[in-house]
Amino acid sequence: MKARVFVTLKPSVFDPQGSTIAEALHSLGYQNVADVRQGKYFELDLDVASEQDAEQLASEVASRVLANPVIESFRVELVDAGVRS
Amino acid sequence: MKARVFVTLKPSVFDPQGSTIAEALHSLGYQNVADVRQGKYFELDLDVASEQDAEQLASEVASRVLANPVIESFRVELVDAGVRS
Amino acid sequence: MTFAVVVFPGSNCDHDSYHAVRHVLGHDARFVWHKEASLGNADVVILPGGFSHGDYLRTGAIARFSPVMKAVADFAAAGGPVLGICNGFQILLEAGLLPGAMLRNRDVRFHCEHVGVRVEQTDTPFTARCRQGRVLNIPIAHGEGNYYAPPEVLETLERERRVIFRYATADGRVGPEANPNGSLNNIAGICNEGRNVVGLMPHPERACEPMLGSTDGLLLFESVVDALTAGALGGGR
Amino acid sequence: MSTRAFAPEVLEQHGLTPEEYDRIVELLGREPNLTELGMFSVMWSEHCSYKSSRVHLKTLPTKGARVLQGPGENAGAVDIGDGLAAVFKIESHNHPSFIEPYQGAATGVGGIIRDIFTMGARPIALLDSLRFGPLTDARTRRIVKGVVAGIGGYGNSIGIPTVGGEVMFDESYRGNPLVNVFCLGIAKQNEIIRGQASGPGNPVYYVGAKTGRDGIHGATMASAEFDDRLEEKRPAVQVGDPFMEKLLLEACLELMKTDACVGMQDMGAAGLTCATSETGSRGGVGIEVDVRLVPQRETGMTPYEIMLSESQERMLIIVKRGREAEVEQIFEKWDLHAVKIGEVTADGLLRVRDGGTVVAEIPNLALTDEAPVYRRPIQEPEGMAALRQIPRNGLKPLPSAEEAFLALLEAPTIASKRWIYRQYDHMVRTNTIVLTGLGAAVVRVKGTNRALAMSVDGNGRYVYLDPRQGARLAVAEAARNVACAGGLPIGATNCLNFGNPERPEIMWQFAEAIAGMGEACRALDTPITGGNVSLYNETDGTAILPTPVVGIVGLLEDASKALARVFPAEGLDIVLFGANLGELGGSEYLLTLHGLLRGQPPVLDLERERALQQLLVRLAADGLIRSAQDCAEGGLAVALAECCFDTGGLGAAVDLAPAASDGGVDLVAATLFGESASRVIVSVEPAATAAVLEAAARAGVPAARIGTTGGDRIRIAVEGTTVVDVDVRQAERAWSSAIGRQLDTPVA
Ligand SMILES: Nc1ncnc2c1ncn2[C@@H]1O[C@H](COP(=O)(O)OP(=O)(O)O)[C@@H](O)[C@H]1O
Ligand SMILES: [Mg+2]
Repeated sequence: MKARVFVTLKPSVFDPQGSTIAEALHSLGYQNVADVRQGKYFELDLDVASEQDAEQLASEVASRVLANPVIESFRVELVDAGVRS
Repeated sequence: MKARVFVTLKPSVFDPQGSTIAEALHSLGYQNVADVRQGKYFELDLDVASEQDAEQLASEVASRVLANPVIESFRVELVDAGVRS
Repeated sequence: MTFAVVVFPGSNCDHDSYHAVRHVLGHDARFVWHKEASLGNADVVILPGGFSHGDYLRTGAIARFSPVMKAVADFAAAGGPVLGICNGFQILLEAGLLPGAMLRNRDVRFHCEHVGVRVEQTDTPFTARCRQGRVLNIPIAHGEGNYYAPPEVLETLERERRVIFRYATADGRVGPEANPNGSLNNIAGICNEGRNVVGLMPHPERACEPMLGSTDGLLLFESVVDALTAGALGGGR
Repeated sequence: MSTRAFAPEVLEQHGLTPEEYDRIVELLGREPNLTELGMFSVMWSEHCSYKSSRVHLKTLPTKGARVLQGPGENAGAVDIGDGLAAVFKIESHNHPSFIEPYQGAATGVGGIIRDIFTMGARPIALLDSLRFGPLTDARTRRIVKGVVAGIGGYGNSIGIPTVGGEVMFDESYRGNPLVNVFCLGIAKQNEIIRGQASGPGNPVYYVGAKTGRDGIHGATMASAEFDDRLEEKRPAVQVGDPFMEKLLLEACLELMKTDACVGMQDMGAAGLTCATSETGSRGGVGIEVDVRLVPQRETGMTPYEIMLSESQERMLIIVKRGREAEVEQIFEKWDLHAVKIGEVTADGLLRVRDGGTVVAEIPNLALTDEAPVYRRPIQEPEGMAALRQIPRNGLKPLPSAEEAFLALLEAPTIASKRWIYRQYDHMVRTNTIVLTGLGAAVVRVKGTNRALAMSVDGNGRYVYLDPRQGARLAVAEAARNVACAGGLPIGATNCLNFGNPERPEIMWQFAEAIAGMGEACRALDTPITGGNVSLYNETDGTAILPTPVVGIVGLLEDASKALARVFPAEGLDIVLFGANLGELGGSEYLLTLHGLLRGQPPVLDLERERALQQLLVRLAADGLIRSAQDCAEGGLAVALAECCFDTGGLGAAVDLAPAASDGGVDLVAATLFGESASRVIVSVEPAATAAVLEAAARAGVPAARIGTTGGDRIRIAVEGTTVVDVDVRQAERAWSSAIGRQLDTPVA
């Protein structure tokens, strides 16, 4: 089973990368890209039987390893689930 | 309008970050995370009128700037569209 | 001889290249700000190391859009010698002046240390003074020097003898034990089809004085002076 | 005062006592409003006001012939000749590094770099002093990896080499790691800029990153502007932006080449409040700013938030009136926008406007010089005398000397730190002439013949067992490291990491340590030019080992005379300077092999120490010795091994006289692993040995030829009996891979 994890800086945390990219885009003439925030994106291959297990495992891994809850938040999406719904 | 851009390494390209994380997870006892691939995730704030414009702008920015076609591929998702569908 | 050292916001080895050229090699060096459209009367162009635009997004990804890069491309197209060091190499890759791309080091850590760099080809302006197969002792300092190119590109590079430097042991063996970052085929540096644009991850400008532990890097700068003096290259102006 | 405008909880959330509040009212002649209360709370915090430490810090020697700038400015400065100054300081970022190791460490680096270029100096070197819990702990490993990556991430990117540092591991740092970073820059003496405002009417500029709600602490209270989503709104950890700081650094240094700038200060702790009030009070003037003009990253920020924000990478610059356009142009070139937010006034007040309304008005001095000063109670902890005894019968059966030797080489505190410094660009700027690896870092000063040697040291174990002695030893070791490179120690800075000062036992440690540090700095002629105090380093009521970290800067008149640390060739004589007293108190040996932190730290005769250091500097300058390495943790045996490592397998054979005393443990162990101070192993061409021994005798430094270099084994004998005989490469493998191996071992 596959899961996707999105890790983003909390909205209040400054994202220097995103704002540098936004500025670069402005100087390239993309004025209408008002803002950019950069995050991380993980695709996990999980050896588990059920969607529930997948969800739980992905969330645990995300909160323990992939994200630092002090500055980041994360979201988990099951790939098959997404397709099915 | 908001767009999300996912940038991932092409499947044929070795992902040092993903495999380091996978190893770390194994040593923490998460044997059932078979594989990890790490990518980038961008949230763009777009000053455009239509979904079509948003889609086009995001794709252009992604292919010209956000992704390097030698090693990466990307996918664009409109946030509102996603909600509406 | 005049060397142009291009300065991008975030370049940080610009002064080191300048110092090596001007104070060690004894030639003229000038800084060229990335917003400039012209390289002036430069005979050689150096894209120095550093973290242009913080290396945010990808190494070299934003710098390639700088106005000066059009001038660098023209200079290269006219046959002028261009040397990209570390971040400069990464910018050349992003700009398409050299093929391939950089990935994070295999162990995802930054490496700063002296390594062995074997000279594979001597028919470029930057290696003319070297003996083929000689192993130079030069430092690396990068987190993303893991060279990648798709198989067909890699094959072309090898066939056209465009791999100029490879990581090697002190006695010249090329293998995984000498590879600090996971680069394909132990590639440390390559050149373009015209052989006048050379990019490498190691820092020759850090190995130009005995006090710094090695003078092997000076060979690259001396080479280009030889090449230009011999008139072997087309004018890049 | 019976009724106060704020509830007790509000004061408590601001870290102010009722008495402190009453003093504020007295200084203002009225009750403060909330914004003013916030400004007082940050400026009167321990971190900004040094209220618990000040009375003790005052006793430190801060003057000397070479001192150009002592404590009180953004950094200290010493004269290094040729009209140049070395500007340096050390700072801690302990707590943030525990919460978010990468960003906490990274922003710590950013902060100390700003302190240096604020003075008009170009930063050329960083060193880091780190303390972590045991590597067997999973969380510690994450912290180690994150902190090291963060220091590298910031320093490498901005292009300032991290040329050295030190790290020790101890249980007490498990819940409270220490991340101290030292930075040194070079300035022309006549171009040093101070953090002072002057000239009423001069404009005050804000440059750098926009202001967000980061790092605003304290107040969760009784006011409509704070709601329950506070945590979310106000992250406690900031994200560093080395790229922005690189631009700021270059732009500020370019600005200082003009004479348009009157004063400059970075916005670090206490942000805009600190930068405005300190520049104002140092210059004896007032400052007026309008928070509406401050560039903001978020919407709806209150004056309170803007004045207290600790967003990174921001500078406050006071400019000469009439030179505005020139200044703005320099910043534009670097894609930075300098914004005028106010001006200097004559009235000594810090006046904060929000457009047309005055939202705060406080005498600058009330925020700075008039901050409270406490002489906190001091009490020696119980049981110190017992702690200083090594129990004679509690010791485990002794492993062989050779086993102990190999075990020590793998102890993380002793093992090679290559896993760490390889992640730091330690060569950028091409000044690093003694590569990181052992002992002090040496950086040449381009444009002169000179070089600077630098070292940071501070063994918390010694300080724990005897704070006064431990601090003296920290100064001596840092200075000795510098002297071993051939540098004459000329100046010092310190970072004082201690527990909760409200506990009399901690305050005792602090006071004793300062006293010891002062003695040593006076004796070694290394005045303290600045530093940092970090208190409240505790978790769950247990304090860290008291850890004063000392940074010493040394001067080499001739860079080409910098001494190697390792043996450069075979067939050299090995000479030991100093007396081997066999002191095992507080040693790595006792801790690693017996699990004991006990005993009396080594004795230290400061006169002798100074004689030794001067001898080393002289011998280096005269080219009479080929290498020098001091004996520290692990004693003589470990120091000898270090002289053989990184040489490609060059060995050595020595025969030692037994140590003078066995510390009640074991004579061979005491001889090999005792940590007596003031000892250095040097290598000498045999033809020069007589001259070296004679010079030592004249200097009053005990010296003896103990062996020769050569072969591929480390052989140590005590009175003719071989006790260690190991292959150099085998020992080196164990030593060099230990930290990486321990970090990667799976955790059960
Ligand atoms: N945290 C660190 N950062 C950078 N370099 C370090 C660090 N810790 C140790 N080093 C380097 O490793 C070498 C050995 O350090 P240390 O064991 O303290 O030896 P010494 O007592 O000889 O200074 C020194 O060159 C030192 O600068
Ligand atoms: Mg030491």
